[in-house]
Amino acid sequence: MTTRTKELIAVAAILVFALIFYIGRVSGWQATEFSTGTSIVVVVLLLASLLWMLALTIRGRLIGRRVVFLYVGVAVAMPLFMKLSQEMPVSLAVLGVYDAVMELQPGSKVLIACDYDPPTAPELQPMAETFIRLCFQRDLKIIIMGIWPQGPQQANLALEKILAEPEIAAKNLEYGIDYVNLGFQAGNEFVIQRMGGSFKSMFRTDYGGIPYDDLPLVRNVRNFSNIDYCFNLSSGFPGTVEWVQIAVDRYGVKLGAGNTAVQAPTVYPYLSAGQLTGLLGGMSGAAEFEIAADARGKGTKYMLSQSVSHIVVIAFVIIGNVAFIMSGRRSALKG
Amino acid sequence: MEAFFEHFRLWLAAFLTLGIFSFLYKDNPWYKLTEAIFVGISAGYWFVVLFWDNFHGKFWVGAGEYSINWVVAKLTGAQAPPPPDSSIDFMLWVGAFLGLLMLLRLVPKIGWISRWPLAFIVGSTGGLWLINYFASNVMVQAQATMVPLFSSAFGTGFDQNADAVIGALIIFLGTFSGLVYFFFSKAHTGVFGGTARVGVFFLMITFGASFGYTVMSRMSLLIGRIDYLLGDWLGMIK
Amino acid sequence: MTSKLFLALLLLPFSGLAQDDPAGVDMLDTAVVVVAPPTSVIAVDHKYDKGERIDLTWVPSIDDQLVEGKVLAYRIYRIVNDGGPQLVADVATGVGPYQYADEDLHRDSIYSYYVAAVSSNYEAASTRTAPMSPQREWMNLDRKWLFLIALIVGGSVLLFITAARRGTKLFVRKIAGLEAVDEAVGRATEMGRPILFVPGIRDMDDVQTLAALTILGRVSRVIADYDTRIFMPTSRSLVMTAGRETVKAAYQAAGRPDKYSDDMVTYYTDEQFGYVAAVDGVMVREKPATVFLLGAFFAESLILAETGNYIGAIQIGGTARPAQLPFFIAACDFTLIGEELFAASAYLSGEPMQLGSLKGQDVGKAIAMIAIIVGAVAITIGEAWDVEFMHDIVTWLSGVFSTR
Amino acid sequence: MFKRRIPLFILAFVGTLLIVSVFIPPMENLGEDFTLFFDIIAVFAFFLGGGNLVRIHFGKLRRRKKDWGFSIVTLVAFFFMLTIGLLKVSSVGGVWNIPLLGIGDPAAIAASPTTEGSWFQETFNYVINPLQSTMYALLAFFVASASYRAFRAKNREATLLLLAAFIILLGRTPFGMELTRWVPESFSVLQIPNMAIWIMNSPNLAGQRAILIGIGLGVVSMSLRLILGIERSYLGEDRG
Repeated sequence: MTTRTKELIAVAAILVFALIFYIGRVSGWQATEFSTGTSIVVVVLLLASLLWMLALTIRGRLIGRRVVFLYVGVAVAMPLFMKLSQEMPVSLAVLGVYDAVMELQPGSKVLIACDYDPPTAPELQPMAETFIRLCFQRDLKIIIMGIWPQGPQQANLALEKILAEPEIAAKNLEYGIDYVNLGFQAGNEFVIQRMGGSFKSMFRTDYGGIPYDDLPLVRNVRNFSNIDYCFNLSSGFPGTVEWVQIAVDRYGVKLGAGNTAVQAPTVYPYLSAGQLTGLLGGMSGAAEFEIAADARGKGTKYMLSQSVSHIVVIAFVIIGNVAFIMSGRRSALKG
Repeated sequence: MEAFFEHFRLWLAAFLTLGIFSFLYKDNPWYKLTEAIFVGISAGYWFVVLFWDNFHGKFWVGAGEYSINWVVAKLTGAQAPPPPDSSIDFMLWVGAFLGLLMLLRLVPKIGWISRWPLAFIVGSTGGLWLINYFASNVMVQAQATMVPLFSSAFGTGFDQNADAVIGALIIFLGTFSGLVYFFFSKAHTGVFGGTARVGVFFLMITFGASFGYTVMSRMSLLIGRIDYLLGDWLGMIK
Repeated sequence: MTSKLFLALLLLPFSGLAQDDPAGVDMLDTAVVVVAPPTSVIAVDHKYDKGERIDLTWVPSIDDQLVEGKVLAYRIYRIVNDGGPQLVADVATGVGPYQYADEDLHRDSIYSYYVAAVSSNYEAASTRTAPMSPQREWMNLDRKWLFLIALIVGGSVLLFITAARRGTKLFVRKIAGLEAVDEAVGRATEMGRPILFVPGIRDMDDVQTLAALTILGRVSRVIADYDTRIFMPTSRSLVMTAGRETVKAAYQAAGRPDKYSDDMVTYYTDEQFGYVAAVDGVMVREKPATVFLLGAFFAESLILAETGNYIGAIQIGGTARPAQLPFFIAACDFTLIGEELFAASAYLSGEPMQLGSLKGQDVGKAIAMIAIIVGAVAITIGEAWDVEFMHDIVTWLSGVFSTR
Repeated sequence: MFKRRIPLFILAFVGTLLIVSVFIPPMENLGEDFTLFFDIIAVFAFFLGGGNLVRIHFGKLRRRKKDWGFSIVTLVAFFFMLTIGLLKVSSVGGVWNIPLLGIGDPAAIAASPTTEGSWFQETFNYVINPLQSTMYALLAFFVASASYRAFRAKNREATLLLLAAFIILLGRTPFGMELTRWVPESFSVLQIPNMAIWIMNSPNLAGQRAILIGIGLGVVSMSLRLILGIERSYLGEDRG
């Protein structure tokens, strides 16, 4: 059999596999979840194959890149089937956001600034969903905006999902009265600064083109002084740093933030200085927030995958170097 | 119909996702097809965005429409439009004029005129960033490095103090030796070379830190895609 | 007149309440919370601008100083050319200094201001400031040191260039990544494979792209001499245009204008990852022997460098973005770090004038190094032994290096 | 004469003007104006870039070069996107809107092409978005293979890089936290998360500063070479 035939067979197999599961899904198959026993077996297998790679590398045979790729793919996918049973403590940084929301009176206005785009959505989208759900559960009013072009679109995806949930759908929330998406405004941090004077000057219309004054929820919102809490989801510049420097430091806004794991360390100083009421950092922040809000979702699910993927990277660095040092010694002995 | 589109969208995104992933195995027709779609669609996307945002939103609304209306009115003897208000900026014609000169490339005989807008762009980029980079990279960073190496403000206990002193000293030495490494005028020999080598050490630690810092977040992107394939598409996971 | 003004002032707080929405004000609370007005409201022209801004400062209401939370905010009112007062902004209490910058003003209008302390249901207005107009200045004296130091650095670049032109011999140390260029091009020639030049994903308004193009000028000259193929995919139309001019000129200079073709430099798409997908495709299909990755790179740095590594190309990477440098260091054979990227074309040219400009850069580095040493030593002595004189030096130095 | 001198004059004039504008308040918005000009020029330039894309693929098609089939796909995709974007095609609830051709609601002409429900935006959501995210996600695989293959303690410099990277990597996972929990409080600096913070704040900061200062000076010198016309290879002439 030529390689070509094998490849074609593989593609066909993937297609058949996908079709079976797709038809299954449409006809109502349940999602798979590993039992504890299976999960342990899978983890052991993953670890064993790492050891096997270590052994091979020490013997001087570099693992092919396709094998490395396959391993990464499998290692990241497997945990998605597992159930995260271990209890996670909720850190103070995360509780800070949760408590701030719980303290708000029903009817308070919450500004959600979505400053991220699809590539960072795996980390930030679960935060957005949990936060929006929590606000609706608490009967808070939501005003969405973004200084990243795709932020408000991401927010709409989250809104769509949350509004479809039975508990929230039962509230019969209305656009313009209970929540509003003001859309994107170009101008980076200057948008925040101008909003300190007037929201309307920056958002003449909302996302769908409705004039600002025709939206009952924001008609009387002049600037930050009419906002009770602000939550910023950020994956870079402009983002939480700018929100702290302008909205918090100049206009006294109460601000909580959700950041990507990369961004979070740069924001920690603001948390300890009290300029942020709380901070959700990366996937673990999202997971903890879901636990706090008692709504386990994607954050909790992804958490395990993320930990595994991190361990894989660390393991590869170790394998490469252990093998390098050991083979180096051997050649030194020979020489 | 809507139901059909729902299925179509799910399969389309899955097809494209797998097409890109197939590149990890090797270059193949599936990847080539995905790449062709990606290049064609996104090039079109960006032109449309550029056209509406920059040409229409900035030039046409800001100057073009008004000027043309005015000229047409003058030529036809109709009533001229009201005098321009503050939203009209005739300077924008400079940009449009230079843009038109750029298009002269298409005419081989006078194609060399397109070097004018090119010179304009290079001149303005150079001029604009020269002081900006100098101020925010050189001046601000130098100023930020002028910190006390030890001070009563660091704390009273010896260990706190030691931490802070070492930290301050490292920042000072690192910045200094790093700059020595970048010196072009002297060969890296002797004491100078030794300092430059220390500078390289610091640069390497910086690169290591950047690597460790960025790598982790890259992994979460993959999780999102796998979740799409196994969850949203195939429904194997919740 | 005075009495009118007095009356107006008396009524103003209430008119303000009436015309402004009470959104932030809790109307259920019937007891009026009376607060004292802020005092010493001062309006001054903002220095060194084009006459658009007035800065306001005030001393907070006594009630704000005594009871936290009694005064909710300060409202800034502006009166233009004897018109009615307009509410400009609300400034929160309890954060930062009590000040406000009123922007976007006109030089030919006259402005006066007053500030009102706002409680939950009461507004206490201060007296009005004297009418004034913002002033325009022709020189920004805040930036005089920036100007001077930039002049010294720029001047020394020019000085060394002139010196070089007169024939003074200048020494510049070896830069490993650049020494490899000839060899890398030669290798491609030997193997009969093309050279791939990727100028980053930013447009011509990024200095890194300009640096990449200047290097392209030198590299393509070598390529033209060796008669090797070059391929340069770009993600911006302007970069494509400039790239074509550059390569064409190099072929002309090498005396082989007939060998040049526009197909050497092509545009794909502005989309970051669309471009990366295309370049990856080019890499695995054309199998270039040498890959240059020079310019502004973001997340795609590792995707490109790893693919280049996979096809076994010699890679020379370089960018000014510290976050992407480790990926180049890991996957490329040679890496130009930050400043080296900008110095590369001068170095490669080998012309005395160009090398002179590198010398000028070193003067800048020397200034920065001296400033750092003097600053750190002075501040340390000042802090440790509380020497007044040293404190002065530090204050002066950091004033000099402040750019505002 | 015109060919050589005018570009050099424009270069020097514009460059100097922008440098000086920083110090003269009435001119301080000049940089922003020039950015606007740049944006407008970029649109015109796209006719060259997009034209080039079309020309190349048509060429492949005409000459039936290898993989010419994919050229058809690229061309169709490109023109499809141009059409629906420039005409602002949308269909909401089965009703077609092509305002520029007078079909459907004429008010839709004012809407941005990226409004929800427009074909343009739909294509972005369901075609570009998954492609973009997947391409980005490839990084995870390359990160793993680079970690395995390239990050080795080959010499002293590489060892330092590796150590720093390793500590930061560990410091940002719960795993790293557990690993050094036994270290007593008084030596808390030696706990991995604290070491990671220390590396970020001290040696990393120093290295970053040196790089930044170097870049700043590099830009000054390169910009001067460009503005003075010493470096002008991109202007299509070489002094040989």
